Amino acid sequence: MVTTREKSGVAGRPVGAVVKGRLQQLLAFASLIVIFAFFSVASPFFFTYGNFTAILFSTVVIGTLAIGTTFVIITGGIDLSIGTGMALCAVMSGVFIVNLDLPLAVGLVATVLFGGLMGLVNGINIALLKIPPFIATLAMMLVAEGLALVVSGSAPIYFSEEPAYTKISTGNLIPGVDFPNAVIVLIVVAVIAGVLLTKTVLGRYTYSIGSNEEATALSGIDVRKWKIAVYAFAGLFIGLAGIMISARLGSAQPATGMGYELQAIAAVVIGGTSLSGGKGSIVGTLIGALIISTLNNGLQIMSIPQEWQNVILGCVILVAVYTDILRKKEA
Amino acid sequence: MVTTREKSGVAGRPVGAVVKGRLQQLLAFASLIVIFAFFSVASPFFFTYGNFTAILFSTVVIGTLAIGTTFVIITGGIDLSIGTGMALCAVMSGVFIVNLDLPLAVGLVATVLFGGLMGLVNGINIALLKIPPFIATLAMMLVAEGLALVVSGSAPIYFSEEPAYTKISTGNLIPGVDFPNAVIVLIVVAVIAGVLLTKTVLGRYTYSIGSNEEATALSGIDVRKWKIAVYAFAGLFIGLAGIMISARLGSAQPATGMGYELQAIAAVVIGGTSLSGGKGSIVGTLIGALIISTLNNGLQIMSIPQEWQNVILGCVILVAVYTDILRKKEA
Amino acid sequence: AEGGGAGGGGGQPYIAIVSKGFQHQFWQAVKQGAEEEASKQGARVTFVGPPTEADVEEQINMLTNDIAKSPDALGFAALDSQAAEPLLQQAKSQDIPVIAFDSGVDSDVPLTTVSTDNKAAAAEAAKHMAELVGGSGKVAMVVHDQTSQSGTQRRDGFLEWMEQNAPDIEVLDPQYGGGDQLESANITKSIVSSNPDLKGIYASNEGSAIGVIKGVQESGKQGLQLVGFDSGKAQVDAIRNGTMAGAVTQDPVNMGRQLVIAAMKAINGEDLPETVDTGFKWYDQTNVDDPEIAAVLYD
Amino acid sequence: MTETATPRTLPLLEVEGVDKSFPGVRALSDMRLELRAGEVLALVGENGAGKSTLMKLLSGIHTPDTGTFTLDGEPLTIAGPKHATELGISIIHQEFNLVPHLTVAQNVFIGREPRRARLLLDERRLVRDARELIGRLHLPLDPNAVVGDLTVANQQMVEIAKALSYDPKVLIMDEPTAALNDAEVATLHELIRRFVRPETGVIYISHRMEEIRRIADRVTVIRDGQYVDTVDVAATSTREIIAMMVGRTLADHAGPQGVRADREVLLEVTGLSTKALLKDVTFDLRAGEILGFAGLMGAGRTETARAIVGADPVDGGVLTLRGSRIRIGHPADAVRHGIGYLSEDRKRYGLLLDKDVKANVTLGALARRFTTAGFVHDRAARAAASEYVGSLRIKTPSVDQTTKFLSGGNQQKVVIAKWLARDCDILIFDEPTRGIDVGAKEEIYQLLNELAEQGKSIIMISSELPEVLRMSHRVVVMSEGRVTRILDAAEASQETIMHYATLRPDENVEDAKELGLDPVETGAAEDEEGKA
Ligand SMILES: Nc1ncnc2c1ncn2[C@@H]1O[C@H](COP(=O)(O)OP(=O)(O)OP(=O)(O)O)[C@@H](O)[C@H]1O
Ligand SMILES: Nc1ncnc2c1ncn2[C@@H]1O[C@H](COP(=O)(O)OP(=O)(O)OP(=O)(O)O)[C@@H](O)[C@H]1O
Ligand SMILES: [Mg+2]
Ligand SMILES: [Mg+2]
Repeated sequence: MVTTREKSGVAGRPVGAVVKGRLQQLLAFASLIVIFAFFSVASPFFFTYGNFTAILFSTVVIGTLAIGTTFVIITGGIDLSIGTGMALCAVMSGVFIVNLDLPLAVGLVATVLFGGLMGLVNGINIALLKIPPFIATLAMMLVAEGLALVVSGSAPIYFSEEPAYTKISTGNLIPGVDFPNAVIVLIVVAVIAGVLLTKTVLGRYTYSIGSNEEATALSGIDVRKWKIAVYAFAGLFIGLAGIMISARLGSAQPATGMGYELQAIAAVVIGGTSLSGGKGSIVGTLIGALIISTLNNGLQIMSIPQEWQNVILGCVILVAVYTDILRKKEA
Repeated sequence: MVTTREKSGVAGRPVGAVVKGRLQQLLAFASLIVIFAFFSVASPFFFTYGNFTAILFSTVVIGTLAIGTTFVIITGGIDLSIGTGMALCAVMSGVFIVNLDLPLAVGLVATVLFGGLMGLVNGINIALLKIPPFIATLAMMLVAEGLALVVSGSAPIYFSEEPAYTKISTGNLIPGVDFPNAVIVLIVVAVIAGVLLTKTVLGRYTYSIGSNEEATALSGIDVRKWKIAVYAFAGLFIGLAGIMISARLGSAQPATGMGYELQAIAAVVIGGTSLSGGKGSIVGTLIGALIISTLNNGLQIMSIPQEWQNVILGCVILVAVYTDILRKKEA
Repeated sequence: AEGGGAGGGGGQPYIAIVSKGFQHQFWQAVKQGAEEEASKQGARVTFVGPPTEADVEEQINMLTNDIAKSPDALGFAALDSQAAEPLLQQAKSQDIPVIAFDSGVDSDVPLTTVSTDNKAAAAEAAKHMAELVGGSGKVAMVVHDQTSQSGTQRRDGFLEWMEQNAPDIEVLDPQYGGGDQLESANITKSIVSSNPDLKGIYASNEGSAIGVIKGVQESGKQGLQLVGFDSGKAQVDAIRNGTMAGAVTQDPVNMGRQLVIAAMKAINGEDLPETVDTGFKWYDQTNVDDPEIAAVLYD
Repeated sequence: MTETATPRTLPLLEVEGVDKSFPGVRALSDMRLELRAGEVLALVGENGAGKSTLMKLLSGIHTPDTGTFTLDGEPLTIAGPKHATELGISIIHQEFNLVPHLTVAQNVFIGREPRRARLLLDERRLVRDARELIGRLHLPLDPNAVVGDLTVANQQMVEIAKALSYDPKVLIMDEPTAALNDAEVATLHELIRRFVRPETGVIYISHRMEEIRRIADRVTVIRDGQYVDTVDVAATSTREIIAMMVGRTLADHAGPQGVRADREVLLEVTGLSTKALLKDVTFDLRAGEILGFAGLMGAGRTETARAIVGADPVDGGVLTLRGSRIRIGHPADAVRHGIGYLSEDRKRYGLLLDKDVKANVTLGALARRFTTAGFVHDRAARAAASEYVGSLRIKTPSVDQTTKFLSGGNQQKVVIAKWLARDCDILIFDEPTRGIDVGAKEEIYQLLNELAEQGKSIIMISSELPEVLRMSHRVVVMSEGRVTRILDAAEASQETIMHYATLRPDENVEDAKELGLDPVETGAAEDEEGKA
């Protein structure tokens, strides 16, 4: 029914609601688990430790971008500049570390901050100049796409002289265990983001702005300031994603990145965050990103012809989201 | 500071307001005119009849897609499937006209209806299954991308035997005047869409749904039915765009289309339609599409190095939209 | 090597091919050649590639996934050699023979490289262009990509030949259309209208070529010398009817075939030459119907 | 208002010579106001008189064109909402300003969250503080409930809690009781009495005169954006106040006289049930009848209406219209059968706020009355809209005014106009006079009577018992999702209605066995566990 009005009562929820909430989140894994189970049965190559890490590894870049974007989308905004922005950050990382030969740590921090700077510009355009987020970040997407080529001279920057750089992604921090650092980075970042979103003022105002911007402003909160903060914060993840992708590839590829924004946003939305703002979670986003990467992996492992892979991917996403909707309706 | 504050109502109306409204619409051309004037001064090759028709011609495909999408966006939805969907429609046009050798008119109608069918499926997924538009049309985007390859066998379908087909786009209906049919098609379609949006029940409900879906439903309007209608209607434009692009190229290219959706949505949003629904216009969309294609054309004509073109494009879009916002604030 | 690919075809050798692209005609032709040869030899192939040649990470994911299937041999066209090196080492450690194709992979893992020299092919196109415009005047380039190897080599091969051999020809800054026909057509029209004295346009792949042909037709400009790259029906038609002067084509179908042949040899432990050159050919109105040319054209 | 120990003469807040214009509207001109320390000052005026605008000036949402404010003798400029609260001026808005996705506690303390470090929230303390505040105010709220899930009345409670949490000197309440029933109003008044101390004051806006008599010390009357007078409530009759408000004396109107047994039964509702609340709701509606619905908040009156029109999923039940069974799955079906529903929450379910008055008035009737072959007759639509603006005396510069710029009461009239334009045989009016001024209320009553005279049937859900008693031919009384009694006009009185409205299911022999399933009960039980 169109107009179902959700209600819960005066008399309330504490225990019931919280338990129910947890349960729902667990159930959100349902689609992912079904997909996993299916591929495990369908192919002997799927259910292996090596393939699990492969799936996780392939989730890192999109996952990192998606986590940052989750904040933006919860405010009711959108960020299209994350894909090419990531390429620009990767190039900047090359400039800092290879061309300028800065110490690794300095270069990394500078790259992440550069991402934050891009986000800051987005935030200012959106919050102060009142340019719609779609336009502001679309413009940034174009600018970043061009600048990545300009700065790099349209050629990849190689980190061959910086073996420690690629270790950030491909190394194994845990000795003896074949578990790529990149995945550890993703997990750490996700935990930090999760804490920030649920336990801090930044997170609270992120939800609040997305839920009712006007009421938030009337409550004396400087919405402009916090919006800028959110975009700048999300920008840090663009910088980090730039590091993660170039560390994995051993080079900064200036032309890459276009299309990543759509994938990252898709991960966020599949994870249950509403594009109209006000609700969403980091766990959901990670599940969304994992659903996409597991499907990509599994379909290829099953040797489905590539032209059919997208068709199936599309249908499975539909079904996954639809069952999620049904589940929530019943819960 | 908050949105309500001192917002200029379009008050005090009947006569004054209408004139003012017209004036505003005219002024919306302002950015476009400034861009035009700039290029005319900057390059002797810009301000020529041939180049004007070139700009118009290059607006046709994006413009057609953008017009359909305007309806969808006014309802508060989005359609990501228009790009690859267009490719699929082009392929279907090839199947109908070349492979099945149907009469031209029949093939054209079938193609447009096929686009409508895709839109219908989107509409059903969104209105009945309650799948968020972003996800539903993202899935359709993937499915269409795959199906275009499957149906065409991953090879272009050529219309070499159908000279009349390419005439739809490149021919000159007006004898003696070098004015491509494609542009005429765009204009006719825009006028029809404009009339439908402003003068018919479909258009009114499109706005109402985008403004407040629940209130519209409670007013006794079958929102599900009308939403499906809007997506199906927008789908017709996908079909038409498929015809226009394949007629221009003389072949149906199955791998094309990705990225067109973002351009079309950008045209709509630059044209003043709000992604949160409830307002927008066809004229605005056309202006938005023209701004993009004029910038692309002009920057090339001026022989700006391509890596800088995107940077400039991004900045100009920002400035254009920002001045539009300022103008509206003052008006 | 042990047989048995994923799901069925018991005993059939399985060759996994990770290409630089998928949807585009060139890669579809490679795929077609590989599949034909595989069915002839009783092998099974899968063929995957990222949507654009900028999607390096996606290609790495695809390579990872294919290695996970423990194929009997791996065909690989690297978008970036360095990014793939750890995976190639992994393949080596799993005793999966790797055959490089299209462009060289900068690594000692591949047993052989089935390739084509993009630069030389582009130089060939430049040579014909110089002849066609009579050794002087303005020439424009519509290139499909400014970062991928095929894009840069086909651009640089053309530019370098011109620089060295035709000093009187002014080559305009390359414009990039992403291989998208429509975008390339729009770019072409801008070039034509802003350069009234233009004499020729070079297009670096099939999509660019179709775009250039369309753009020139629509602009109504006569007498431009168009030189293309790759084949495909639209381009071949344009050459037949004189709209386009000629084009260089590589032989992607053969590349696919040679790739599978080399892979089968590797599986059977036979020796392989260091490189297999699949070559390129210039074709124009005069020779387009010659059997050896017709054989390398794909559409 | 009772213990008049301190002399209430010190001016706490003064407004002098304030002008405020919006494009096309002169909302206030030369406005005056004086709030004394320790008093409750009522502010009354017709819909669109400028009450909310004045309050928005005081709370920093709008800035005045001219004029001065004085607080405690100090001249004062109010820079914004935050500044206003810092100065000690708190407002409860007529239209809520809550964040729907956040909980009650989070809403109450938004912007002032207790923190453990600069950025880290202390959620436990937040909930504890909220619980403490809510307890102190005796409000029936759960601090962890999500605000968007609450009923209008409870959202109003959240607004109240939030405003009081600032511990203000001046508390402004813009129609705080519009969404409340009598018991809740009593709670609120209790709250106000406790709030008023010698150093604080309350500005209280309401259209309900009896409330004003109960709570206010003085009343300021404004009309058309201009100051009329300020009088002592005790020394002035309601009739006089109303006369100052509307600028004329209103005549009393007679209401309907009782059961219309002579008329055919138009709609029969049998055994209507929903998963959430309703149990076996059965009643019938006759042609030309006004059927009142009374009950406490949460009794299920709105739920019944929404179930009938197909806005909420129904679990069971049969609808019979003119003797034949009908099925309704969507409000569109209901309207097609001639059943219209005017929601109690106009902002959310009633209006296209960013569209003009014309679009709103003609929305429901568009396809029926204003189109041929799908094309809209703009001129006819405009004419019709203008007609309703005139006949309902909707205060708006024109039919092209964006609805969100109308005053609350006038917005309500726009929704009513929409249903009049659609011309349904059965109209379900849920709290139709919410936020409507005394004069306009009379007009609406008259309108309902006229509609009934024409043979239309009306279900009138109202939380104002006098209104129900005055208007209804019969009264359906509901309690906790059930119909406990259907009273004829003759037997209906405040006492009988309240008796049946508070009748609990366990006193109802038939339903006693279902007691355990009652949502209210389970909810309360969970709450207890939560505290333990
Ligand atoms: N204690 C409660 N627990 C859960 N839900 C409740 C509770 N009280 C009320 N509700 C919900 O709020 C709604 C209140 O019912 P409804 O709106 O139909 O009542 P009403 O009689 O119209 O009262 P009013 O509109 O004055 O609040 C019901 O749909 C019910 O689901
Ligand atoms: N933002 C605005 N833009 C334009 N006009 C406005 C705006 N706000 C209020 N008005 C107009 O100012 C006048 C006073 O409105 P206000 O809301 O103060 O009335 P009110 O006395 O509170 O009425 P009600 O009893 O209906 O709530 C109305 O005519 C209204 O339409
Ligand atoms: Mg008001
Ligand atoms: Mg109610």
